[in-house]
Amino acid sequence: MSRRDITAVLSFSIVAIFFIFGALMIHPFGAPDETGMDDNIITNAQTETGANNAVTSVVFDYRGLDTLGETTILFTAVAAIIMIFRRLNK
Amino acid sequence: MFTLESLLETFQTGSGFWNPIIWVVAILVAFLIAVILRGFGNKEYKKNTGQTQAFLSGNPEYEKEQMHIKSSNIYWGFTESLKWVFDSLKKMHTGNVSDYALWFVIVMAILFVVLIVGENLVGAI
Amino acid sequence: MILEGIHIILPILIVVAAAFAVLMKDLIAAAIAVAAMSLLLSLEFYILQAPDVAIAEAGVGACLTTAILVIAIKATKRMEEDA
Amino acid sequence: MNVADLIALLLQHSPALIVAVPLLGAFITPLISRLNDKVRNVFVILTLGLTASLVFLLASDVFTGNIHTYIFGSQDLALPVVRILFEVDAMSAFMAIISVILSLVAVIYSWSFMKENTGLDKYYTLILLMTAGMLGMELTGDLFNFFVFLEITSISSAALVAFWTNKAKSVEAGFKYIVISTIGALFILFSIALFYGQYNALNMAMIASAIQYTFLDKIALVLLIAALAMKAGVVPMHMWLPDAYGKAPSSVTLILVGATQASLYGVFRVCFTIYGGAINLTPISVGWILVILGIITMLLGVAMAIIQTDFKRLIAFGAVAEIGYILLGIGTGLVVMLNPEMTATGLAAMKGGIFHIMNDALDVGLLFLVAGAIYYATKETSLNKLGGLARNMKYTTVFFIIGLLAISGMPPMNGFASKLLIYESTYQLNPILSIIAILSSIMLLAVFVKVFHAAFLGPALPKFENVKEVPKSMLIAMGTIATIIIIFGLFPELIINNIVEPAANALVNYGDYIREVIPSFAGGV
Amino acid sequence: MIFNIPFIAVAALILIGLYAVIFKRNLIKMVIGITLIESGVNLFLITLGYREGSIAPIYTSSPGGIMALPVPQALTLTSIVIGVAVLALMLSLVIHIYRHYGTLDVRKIGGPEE
Amino acid sequence: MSGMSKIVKTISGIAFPFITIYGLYIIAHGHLTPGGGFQGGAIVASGCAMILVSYGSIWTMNRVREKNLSILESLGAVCFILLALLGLGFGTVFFNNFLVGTNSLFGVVPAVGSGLANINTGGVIPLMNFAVGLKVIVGLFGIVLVMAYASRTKEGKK
Repeated sequence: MSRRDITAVLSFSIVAIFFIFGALMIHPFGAPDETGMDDNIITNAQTETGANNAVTSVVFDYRGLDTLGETTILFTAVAAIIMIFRRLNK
Repeated sequence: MFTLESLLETFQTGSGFWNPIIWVVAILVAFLIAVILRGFGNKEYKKNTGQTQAFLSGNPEYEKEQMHIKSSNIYWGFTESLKWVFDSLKKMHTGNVSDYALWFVIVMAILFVVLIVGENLVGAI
Repeated sequence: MILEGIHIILPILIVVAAAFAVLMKDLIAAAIAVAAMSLLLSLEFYILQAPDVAIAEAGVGACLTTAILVIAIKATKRMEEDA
Repeated sequence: MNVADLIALLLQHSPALIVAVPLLGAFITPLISRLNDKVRNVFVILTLGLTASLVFLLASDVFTGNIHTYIFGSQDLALPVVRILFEVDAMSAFMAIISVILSLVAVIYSWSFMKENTGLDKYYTLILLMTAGMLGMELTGDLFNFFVFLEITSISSAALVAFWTNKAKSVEAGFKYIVISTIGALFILFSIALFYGQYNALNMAMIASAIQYTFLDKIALVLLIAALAMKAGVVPMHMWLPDAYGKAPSSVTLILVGATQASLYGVFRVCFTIYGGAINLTPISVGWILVILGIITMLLGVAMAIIQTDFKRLIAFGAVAEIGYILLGIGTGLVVMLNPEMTATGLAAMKGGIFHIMNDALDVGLLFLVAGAIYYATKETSLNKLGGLARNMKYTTVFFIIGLLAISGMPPMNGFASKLLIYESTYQLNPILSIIAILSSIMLLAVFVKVFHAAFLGPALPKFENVKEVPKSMLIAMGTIATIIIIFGLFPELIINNIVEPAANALVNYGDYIREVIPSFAGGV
Repeated sequence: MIFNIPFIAVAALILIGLYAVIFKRNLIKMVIGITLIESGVNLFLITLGYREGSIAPIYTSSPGGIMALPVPQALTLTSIVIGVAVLALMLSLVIHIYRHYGTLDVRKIGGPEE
Repeated sequence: MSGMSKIVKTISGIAFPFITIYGLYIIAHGHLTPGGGFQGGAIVASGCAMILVSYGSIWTMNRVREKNLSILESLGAVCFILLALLGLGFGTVFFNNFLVGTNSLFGVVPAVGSGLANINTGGVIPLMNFAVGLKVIVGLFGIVLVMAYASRTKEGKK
């Protein structure tokens, strides 16, 4: 093993220990501690947005700017790929 | 908010001050002195005579390319004497993406140890 | 009880599929393993009461990601070189 | 409706419009570029000009001490905050000004610089998208939204780094950049999820008011600092930066400087605002981590710059060193923030650090533009092959001298004012810090004097006999930045009092930022 | 009850992905590793939003009862599309790198600069 | 990539309309049932990708052209952002759901807690679904098409 591998394994295992420890420290599966924001959305989604699907009302109404960002990312990716595969000489 | 006086105000740094206008005036004065000094010698300078030629102890002039000091020759002594530092630094920059990601993981590990383990140790003491 | 069993088994299967995706020497096989992992992930999302995400993950993760990966592998090299 | 009403309306909606205008422009650019090249260029410049004027309008209001909130989709702020909201304080406005100036200059510069290339409609589209991404990162008050804009910025900038696809090194640099920034962004998303799992909130102010500094919060802090510092090019995670800066077209590099600084802004926002209340719970200060990272960054950046032979790569290492100064200044502010005896020192350090963000963007940007101009004129970037260019490129030489003096902190340029503040305040924290800072500043001067000698001085080389001065649009772009540098250098008091001090206060008084959303919040200095 | 196995699976997915990025030499394997990290984060978000015995947050034809949290699902939708966009861009760059260097080995491309 | 055998072409030709209609259904009912612009768009894009694989990228490129895709995509994005800006114009702020409660197009508000599937609800959400759907179909298909077309020949080291 080279020096790089030893360093890599060492730091990787430290990070791994903390991640696994974090997974055990988080709230028990299926019982989130705080749900205030989401309960608010579930209660009000139908009257405020008129949509029966609460997820869609979050995607397009409560967090509409994220969706705009997401479509922008797709647009960016398409523009980037067309640009990367463009013909180079006029 | 914006007045003519505010332009000329002196900038207090807490333990001193800094006024660029005064500095510029001082620089201008120094420049003026330099111009005057230059004026003394300038009378004897004649164009298109032997004065403008490069004089290398009588040897013929080198090619332009050879006369130009390359950038890697500047500070040669400095870099040569600290070669071990620069060599190890160069070795760090492998140009390999995996290594870049590895540095990220190493920093993460160090910060984990310092911020979480170290903090508990300090707290225990 | 059955649901709890599924909650235990599916994550383990996902991790196994992910490990296969990393360990396979044949890149096409790795791409298929990624697709399998995405499919299992979408099943897990469905079990976790997220049908919206399940549909998206099945469409994007299992179909389009694999297509893009296969296109890229065909344009480059199929086998991973040995160290 | 008279003009005053219209301006008030524009001011009210400006946070949304600042992001929406460049986005809309980016979506329309592919349609417009079918008409004519010139029309497209004018359209892009106009779009960015409109954005810039909106930013200045918003900033002029924010710098008087107000904090603007803009809630998307609803007028009233209901608690708990379910909607995305933009929260603009003086620090955000300060960063937005930098980003928009850099983008505008870059677009003017690319008019001539990129003329010979194909695929320019996509190039301009991506530049607009990148600008929108940076502005969104700086204005937003919502963590997930921050991540989305971060991704927009990194995808578009990675594609732009790889713009010259016929060069192997460019493509490689683009790939490195996208891999590194994606890993960073994914860990940022992971820590956002950690916050969400504990506090059921995505809004920065809500998280900041609820934070308790649990074990998971510490993990999130480590992930956020490491990932954002990597995106900002902090040593030892800076290695993508010289590759990307060195291989991208110069106009793109200019905006990349803005993008890295937006990530740096993320570090400060996390340390000061989100963990602001939790800072006094830690025995080991996060501020010291920033200070140490800053010192390492400074030294390594300068040391690597000395041995570089490629023009743009050298400047990139100089840029790394400059980031160290910013971290040193603001880290010092964070260290002494809670110590009542040293508050004045802390504020001076913060002022220096924040002013240096602006100076770094301008100085490094100007040097990159000069490097691009030399590449345009000679098709050469290796310093060993350049020489004697001052004879043919007079204006460029003058701009280079201005940039050289500014980046190495020579009076009376702007770099001196901010570095002076940093030296003085760090001296009171620990004299060794300021000695190292001064030393690396001297070395930076040495590095750039070497560049000046190698590229501009020396005998007239026969191969550069036919080199001409670069076209007007590039000169205008460089001249704009040089003018700003000189103005900032001559009147530092004006800038610091009106722009920098509000920004420093906005970071220090994090309680105001939180109280704007949650009025019942009691903490804060 | 089930020892937070889904959360441990999240940590395992992220670590496997990180392992692929750091130790694998093939560029496409690195890209696959990044996809795995992203899947792990997505799974984490959805797992955070799950409540024991809940139903999907959709009123149409729902019998009523407690609902799963909708916000993480919306975030995951965004994250999935971001993931595919990034993946496509990375693979296009990989194709170009292969055209220039004729190899996918991360040690053979690039190398130290000057 | 050249095309596949005739059997594959025929089968995919038959399956394509069904996939498309299913995807469009998912888009249109996004505010009522699981699904929406992204999910439906991803499904239609997968159907298009299937056609691309079975008929070959050259055949597809001759009929579609990336320029047209680019324009369609811009249109989808512009529609989405204009819908958001209309919220600023008609209503009050950016991204305001200005159609809800007007009882006109998609403006009906369902009773609280009711599971009735009335398609005429949701305000601007269905319109945004369509804009995003168009965007996602064209975007994802465009990515696959451009990548497949550009890498159709295996080029080695230059």
